[in-house]
Amino acid sequence: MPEITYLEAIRQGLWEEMERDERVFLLGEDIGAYGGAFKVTEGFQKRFGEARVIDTPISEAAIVGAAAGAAHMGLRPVAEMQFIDFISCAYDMLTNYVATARYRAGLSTPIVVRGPCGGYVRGGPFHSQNPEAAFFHTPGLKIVYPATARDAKGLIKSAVRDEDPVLYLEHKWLYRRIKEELPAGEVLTPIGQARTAREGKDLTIVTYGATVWKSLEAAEQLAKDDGLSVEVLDLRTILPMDDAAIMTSVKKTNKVLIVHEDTRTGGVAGEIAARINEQAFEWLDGPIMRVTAHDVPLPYAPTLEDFVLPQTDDIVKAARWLAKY
Amino acid sequence: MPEITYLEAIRQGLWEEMERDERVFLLGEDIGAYGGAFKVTEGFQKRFGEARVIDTPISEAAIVGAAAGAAHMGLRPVAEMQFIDFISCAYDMLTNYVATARYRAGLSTPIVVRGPCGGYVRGGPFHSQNPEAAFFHTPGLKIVYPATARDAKGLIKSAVRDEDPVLYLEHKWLYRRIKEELPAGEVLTPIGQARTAREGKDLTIVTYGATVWKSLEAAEQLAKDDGLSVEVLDLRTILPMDDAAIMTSVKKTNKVLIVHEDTRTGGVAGEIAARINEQAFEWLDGPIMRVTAHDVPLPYAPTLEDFVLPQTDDIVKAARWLAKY
Amino acid sequence: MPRHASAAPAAAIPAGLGRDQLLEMYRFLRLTRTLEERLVALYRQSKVIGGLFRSLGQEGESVASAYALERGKNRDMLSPLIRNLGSMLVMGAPPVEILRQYMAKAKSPTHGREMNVHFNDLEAGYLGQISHLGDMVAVMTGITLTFKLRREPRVGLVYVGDGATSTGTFHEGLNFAAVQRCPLVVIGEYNHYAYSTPPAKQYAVKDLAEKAKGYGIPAVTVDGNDVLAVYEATKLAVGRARAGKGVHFIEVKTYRRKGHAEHDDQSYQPKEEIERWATTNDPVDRYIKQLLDNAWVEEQDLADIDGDVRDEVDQATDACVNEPLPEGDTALGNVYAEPAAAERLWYRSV
Amino acid sequence: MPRHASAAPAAAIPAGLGRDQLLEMYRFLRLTRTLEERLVALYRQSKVIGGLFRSLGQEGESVASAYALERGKNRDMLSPLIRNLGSMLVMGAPPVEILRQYMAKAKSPTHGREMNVHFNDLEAGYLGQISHLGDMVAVMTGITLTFKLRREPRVGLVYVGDGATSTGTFHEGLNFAAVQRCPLVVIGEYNHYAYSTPPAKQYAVKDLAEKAKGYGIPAVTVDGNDVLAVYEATKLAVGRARAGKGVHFIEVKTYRRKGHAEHDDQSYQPKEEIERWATTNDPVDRYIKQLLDNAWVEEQDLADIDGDVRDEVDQATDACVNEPLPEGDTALGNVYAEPAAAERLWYRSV
Ligand SMILES: Cc1ncc(C[n+]2csc(CCOP(=O)(O)OP(=O)(O)O)c2C)c(N)n1
Ligand SMILES: Cc1ncc(C[n+]2csc(CCOP(=O)(O)OP(=O)(O)O)c2C)c(N)n1
Ligand SMILES: [Mg+2]
Ligand SMILES: [Mg+2]
Repeated sequence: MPEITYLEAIRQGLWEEMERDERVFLLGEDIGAYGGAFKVTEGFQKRFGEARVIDTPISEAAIVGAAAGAAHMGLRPVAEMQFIDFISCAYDMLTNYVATARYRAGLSTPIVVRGPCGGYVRGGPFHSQNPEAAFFHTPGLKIVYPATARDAKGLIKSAVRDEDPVLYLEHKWLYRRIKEELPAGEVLTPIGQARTAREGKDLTIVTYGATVWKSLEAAEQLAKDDGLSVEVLDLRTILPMDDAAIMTSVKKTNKVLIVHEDTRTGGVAGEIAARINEQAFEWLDGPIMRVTAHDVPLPYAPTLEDFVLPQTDDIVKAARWLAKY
Repeated sequence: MPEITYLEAIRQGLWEEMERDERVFLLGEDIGAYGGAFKVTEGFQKRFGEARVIDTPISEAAIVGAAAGAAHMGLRPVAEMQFIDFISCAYDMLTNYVATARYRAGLSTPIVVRGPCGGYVRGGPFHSQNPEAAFFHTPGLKIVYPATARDAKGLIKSAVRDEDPVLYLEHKWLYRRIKEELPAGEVLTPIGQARTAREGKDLTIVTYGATVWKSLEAAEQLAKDDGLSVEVLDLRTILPMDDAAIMTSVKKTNKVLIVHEDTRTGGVAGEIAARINEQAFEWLDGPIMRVTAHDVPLPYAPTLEDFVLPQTDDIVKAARWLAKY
Repeated sequence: MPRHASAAPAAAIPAGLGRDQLLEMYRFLRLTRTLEERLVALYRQSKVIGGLFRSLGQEGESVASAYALERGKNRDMLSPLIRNLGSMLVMGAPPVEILRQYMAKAKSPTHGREMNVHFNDLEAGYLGQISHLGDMVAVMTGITLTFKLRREPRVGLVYVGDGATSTGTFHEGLNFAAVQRCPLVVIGEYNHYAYSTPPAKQYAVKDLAEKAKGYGIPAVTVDGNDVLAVYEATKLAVGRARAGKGVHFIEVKTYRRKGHAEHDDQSYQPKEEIERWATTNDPVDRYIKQLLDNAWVEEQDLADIDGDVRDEVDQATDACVNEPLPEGDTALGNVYAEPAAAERLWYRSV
Repeated sequence: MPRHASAAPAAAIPAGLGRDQLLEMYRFLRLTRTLEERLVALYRQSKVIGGLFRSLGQEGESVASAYALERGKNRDMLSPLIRNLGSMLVMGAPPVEILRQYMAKAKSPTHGREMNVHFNDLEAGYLGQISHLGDMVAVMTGITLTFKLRREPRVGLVYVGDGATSTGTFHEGLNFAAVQRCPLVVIGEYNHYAYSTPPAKQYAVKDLAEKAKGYGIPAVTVDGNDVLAVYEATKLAVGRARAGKGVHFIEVKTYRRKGHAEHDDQSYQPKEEIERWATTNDPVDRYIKQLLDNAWVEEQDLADIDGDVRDEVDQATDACVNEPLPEGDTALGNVYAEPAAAERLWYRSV
């Protein structure tokens, strides 16, 4: 098997699911003949036809609402947000209609809403967002955020097969930056299970998405320069969260640093800190600390973006401080 | 001065600000001749005219967007969401346009968006929501949530005078349930300052909104039955948060229980727990624990709603457990 | 079912309807009104937990539009609003389930989780709304898009109030459906109010039908209190939609004689206005007169139905009024397909 | 400024325009195109940080519509989209600021926080968009509502693309403005594409003007590449809006000759189509021909302006191209009126 990119892995996963299950169809802006703003669905319309790869008007609420209706009828819609930043326009539809459907009315709504997320790409405030915190608070939704090509493929396939609505967050900084050789045959990543990206015993870094890579870089550097053994836990699924994996690691290392690219206040790290407190307080040899973006909209200039977002060096400094604690 | 209700306090505050400053105007659904679904603005249109009390179409995004435009031009719009649940339809406008306006473009956008929040009233999943967690993650917004009649008045007046956009959350369960005699003259509650609702030394309860009253009930009961001295901190402002007040109390009591009516995962309590960890870890004699709603949409039947929402007895049990820790 | 059904002078009846159908529609009109009156009684006894929303004066368009659909297992599908009780009854929603929903009974279709007509039976063909207005238009777009993609000869129908046409989701959903030529019929209910707001403060056009022009779909305006006119217009639109002619919009002019909900004092509705509609333009009265003047049915037929309906509503009430509310901890299940239940919070077991 | 301005045969010129104004409009057209060509050069040198969005072929409608407004301190106000560079220049946005924005310079109006034309000068009369399409319609509704409430004789103008008319915020904003009879003019830009999506997949009407019917506002469709036609139509609408006649909609038919952004290969745009518009329907070429054929101006006038514009763009480029990017920690200020700065995270100082 040749190495494939994170983006190609998403394509493969979607393609295989559409080959496997004719109920699967795609809808979104410019995904058809054009193949999507990032070409994730390039060639899909030629292969699967206009009925299964639908170009929509610029109407995110209708895209998600229509996907929900189709899902009620037994189809398996995968909706693309051209940039995940525009999912905010479907916020009502997702949180009030889709997420509650099973609970309030016994409706099953197996939809996937996917789109390019994240910064480090000079996209400015409206093409760089990480939306997980806005939806993390919504019972009924699932949220996955792959960091590797393997999980990009494994999670899109699991998301399509899931009985519940799944937000599939793909990081555009990773699209073509990382490559990986995938095993032959079916690649499925179970939703709800974290992955130990690096074993360690002195300190645990809990993270997901692009910062998995920055955390691994930091861990490597800390091993070389400080002889520190850092464990890196890649959550992969943000909702529901794999508490067991987090607690197991925390109870082993007794110190935890939570790293995410998203802004700090109200970010997912807060919830993780609360859960560790509740479930592993006695094992803590130091405060649970966070490395996150600063609490501002993400600015456009490289100098500003680099300052606002968490960098490898920030993780190194924070981990070093915590290790000494 | 006679006692006035929480609802009357909001009315008074709005009325006084409209008398004081002709730039202040109201817009929303059915707020004019009808006076609003809960009659908060009853009589306002008669007094201030149709130009300053504007009935709008059912268009939450346009209500907020128009308020923003008017605010850019120097007016002081106060927008009502008929029920706060419908603010979800203005999520994009609030988080992307309004909240970022000053940061990205130097625009000042002094708007107030207010509306009836919260449960305990048999409103079902779409007339009972607490929206703070959805906006808490948005730098540029302020969020206030009064628990007393005095703060209801003091915060609406401060919100109207604030230079930044403020979400003013009013709890419909408190509208007519609580009464208070307000001091003569100007009542202003500074945004960003918590209030010690009850002094104590054994344990701190950090809370806001309706659960302030349930926490006070619990504290009373714990004092009687267990001889426990519980401090109750009413945040009043959720964003920006009064870290100093929280840490001062935690450093005094060394144990903290965070209580909110909102669902658990991704709720505001997580952020508070993380901040205490970062700023007062050494002072903690026990884990930071949470009493919240269960992670489900809020159901309609009284038996179900009572089960899902945090009750006084839950707070008593949790505090007792923590005190023993 | 009415007696001596065979004896009707079918020829004289318009819209290809037979006497039995005329009586069946009457039955649904009467059932809607009687059931709502029962709900009022239960509301006054505080047995209804939340608000009560009446369709008094609008039963005609609800019943007649739904009656134009093909009913039965996996046939046509509609999405009703709070004032479309009649439409749901036509699609087969059992009165006892409506009563259970309002009273939040454990046995209600949503097990006490949701209120009033907020429930569904996809096979029977109705999908209850959520409160957020406009959303159902987009959802029904997806449902009818599915009919189209599967080449099923099925049609969807969605109701939208004059006020709800101002929502962004109405616009996005209808536009997408129009582009996709989905087999969807939209019933725009012009009932003169959105809560307290009159049309003039809601939009700058006179008729809702004018809004259809911006979506490139055909539209008609009909007298919403003329049962047969609504039936005929809907039947035509449904037939066209089924034939692949895309989205159709029907505006029904009617009047909301009660307040937005029972608690609403209607201070903003002129007494005379309400009075005039009640005395001169009640859809049920007009329908009865039409049935009798044309000798399509006899007084006795209607009296029999009235009696049957009273009995049915009595029995439905007796069957559920004393049922228990759900057990508190049943609030935890079914957030996801699995795990079966959300976790019970720790302090509930200390 | 052009020479011998007095010598113009003003009588022959339509729309009450004088020779100076004709030349001033020409100047803005040339400036728009020259400035964009400069941006392309800078983009190829990787000096432009993000994407580059061209308005090639659409400069006519941008410049002419904006030119119909009253300019000056606190007069009329418009909200431009990424392809309305010309409109911003007309309202007085300095070319050097545009260059700084694209290059994210510290001295740019947003200090490097936002990109391209996403900035504003409320006194000069332009309010830059945010990316989320449709939102600015609602915001401009609020701005023009303010003009109305204050009884100021000011008008607002907002641009919306054919694709953006599908958004819920466009619908909600426009409907609210229509109900309030705000002094707002909406320019619907029919440029044949929304990114790669053609109108037929965006809506089921032929002309954008048909969408106006659903809002009860007057609408016209004009040749967007006919500078004077756009000017005349906008002038008329602006005058009516100023006179209290409410919202007006103008559809301009034009064509986006470049891709959605520089990176877009335009594979979905037929070569011949682009070619045809370029050779037979370029707004600048057509305007020049009209000016010369009618002898309203002389070739030399235009050549002089071309030269002036080249110099202006050169000077603007030289003035800012080597300016520094902002200091990283300037990212922290101005989230709120106060405190002045968001806190710098702890590990940045350990
Ligand atoms: C998005 C949204 N905003 C506000 C409301 C509150 N609300 C409930 S019903 C109603 C009036 C609806 O009027 P209309 O659409 O004409 O329907 P009708 O009640 O007349 O049948 C309003 C404003 C809502 N349900 N959804
Ligand atoms: C709400 C929203 N959804 C999606 C996008 C992504 N997007 C940016 S420009 C564009 C196409 C816009 O087309 P149109 O409105 O016709 O303007 P044009 O580019 O033709 O000038 C899209 C889909 C967006 N900016 N906002
Ligand atoms: Mg209505
Ligand atoms: Mg376009």
